[in-house]
Amino acid sequence: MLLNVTGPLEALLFAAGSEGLTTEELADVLQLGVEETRQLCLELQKQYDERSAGLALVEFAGSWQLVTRPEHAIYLRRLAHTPVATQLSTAALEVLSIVAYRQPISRAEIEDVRGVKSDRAIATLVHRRLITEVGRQNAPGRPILYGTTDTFLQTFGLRSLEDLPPLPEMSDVSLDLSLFEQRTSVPRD
Amino acid sequence: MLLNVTGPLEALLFAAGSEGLTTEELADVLQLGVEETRQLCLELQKQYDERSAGLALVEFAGSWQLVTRPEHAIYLRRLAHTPVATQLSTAALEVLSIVAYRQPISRAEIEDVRGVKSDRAIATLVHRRLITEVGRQNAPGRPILYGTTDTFLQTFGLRSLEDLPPLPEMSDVSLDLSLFEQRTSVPRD
Amino acid sequence: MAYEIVLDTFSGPLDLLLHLIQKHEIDIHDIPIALVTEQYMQYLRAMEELSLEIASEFIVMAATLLAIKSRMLLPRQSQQQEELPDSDEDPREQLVQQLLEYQRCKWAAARLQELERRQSLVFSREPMDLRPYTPEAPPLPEMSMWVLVDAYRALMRRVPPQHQSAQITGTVISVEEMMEWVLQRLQRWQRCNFYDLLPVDSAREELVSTFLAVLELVKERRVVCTQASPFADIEVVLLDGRATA
Repeated sequence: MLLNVTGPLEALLFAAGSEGLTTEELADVLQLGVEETRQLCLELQKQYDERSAGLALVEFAGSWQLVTRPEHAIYLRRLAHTPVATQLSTAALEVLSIVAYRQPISRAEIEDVRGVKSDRAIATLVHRRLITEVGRQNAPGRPILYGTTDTFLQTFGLRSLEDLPPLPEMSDVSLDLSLFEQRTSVPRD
Repeated sequence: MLLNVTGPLEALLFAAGSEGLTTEELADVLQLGVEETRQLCLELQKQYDERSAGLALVEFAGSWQLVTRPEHAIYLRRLAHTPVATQLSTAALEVLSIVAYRQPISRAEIEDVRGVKSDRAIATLVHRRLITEVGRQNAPGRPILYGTTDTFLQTFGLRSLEDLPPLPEMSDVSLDLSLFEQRTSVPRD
Repeated sequence: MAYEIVLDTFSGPLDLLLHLIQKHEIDIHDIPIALVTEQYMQYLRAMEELSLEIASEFIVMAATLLAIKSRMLLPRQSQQQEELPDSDEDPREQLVQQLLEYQRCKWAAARLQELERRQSLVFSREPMDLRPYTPEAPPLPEMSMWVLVDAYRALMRRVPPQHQSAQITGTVISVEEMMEWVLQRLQRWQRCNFYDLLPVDSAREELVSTFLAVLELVKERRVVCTQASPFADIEVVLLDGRATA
């Protein structure tokens, strides 16, 4: 009987990402009792352990979290090392320019400006230490606020953020269109 | 034999998240042949489908991605922070379908089919990165030609443009009219 | 009336026409143009009554329908001495082709909507932070800050200025207003060339409303139109109560 609900449980834990979910949160969403939910988590944990899964369910500080199994670390290390582009993609540059001019800014706000999901570009920029978490927004879910780093200043040859050229007024941008006519093919984000 | 490697594969796909990984990238990290890797992905896909898993393995725009199974959407929506997908207006969907099937295509040509001005709908689609400029028409004024993006494929769960449902013959469409009879109160665009 | 709910959901005149065709279970290849035109005009009038702005495309389509309707009537009118040169072609043909093509577009849009809906049921997760697995993020080569400024400007150009959503709408001249205008002129002139009725530098919309106004006045038997020969200028003649031609 419990088996029927490990599906939804797995889906929830997967989507929750690195924050994880507490037994209470899970119980609430699954509309089960707390003890029942705990049993279900242990059941899913056992399933992962029994088959040669890539994932494991762990409990950290009261939160259940899906993680990769330690024995697969070698593959993740290879993944982390593989595709290292020497250039930033257009998407990453766009996100970086938004963060530079509008920091501190949350992911949702960045996505609002761009009109597209930007988690991949943000992950790239964080990975390259061009942006970093500078605080949390006082809003539901306390979203991360991003700002630029010293690496950013170095990379772009700036002494400080005040060295960033002032932006034209919105209304001026259209007049300058021809200056920026050369378009690159837009990569996916 | 293949079974032993679905663990690492699952771990890799989990780590890549919404970014996804191409068969080639996976093959590289797993140190397997491309065809072997493809088979492995299909094997994992089958495993997910066979047990009542929470996850599914899908291929979008040439990348393999782990996602939650559609039947669990109801639980995921209950998680407070799940973003509400903003639906496209009827007008935007119409323009998008014209671009999808006839790319590259200019604004004037789009408006010819729809019989109505479409600049606003086009702007919305460009902003959401569902379509983009792919060139210029060799005609007076060198009008912009539009095409769909990878974001488009991803948004609609297509592996490639070839996955678009084939258009019916002109004379056959009337049979299907009832399908789009249910009009939503989507604002016009 | 039911119009209010429906009107706003038509994405254009072709959409409205298709709706009428379906509603009356009409064969798209043999459209009873008089009926469809009548229905179409009723919708436009309803829109006017509700003070909804009518996009110029709707008015252009009205003119097209009326033109087709009149061309289909032509051979039966005894005062016309001969048929138009291309009268062997069905005057509805072009419109039918357009409707069929648009129908395919709606079909595809419905499929996309379904795909979008299905896709909105699946959820992904953010990529894992792989930093623990890599000793050091590779440094980027130095870049000019202008790369950044260019990226921002290009972005601003792509992003529609949603917060300044002032809508610029053309002047909408109602057919009624134009009928008044036409009558006023004819009261002075009694008869005149159709083109003289048009305001100077008239926009497409004005031309169309003038055309519709004249057709409406013909229907109400307040003016008649005469044409000396095919393709000659059309003369509009005022009929007042005493002189019914």
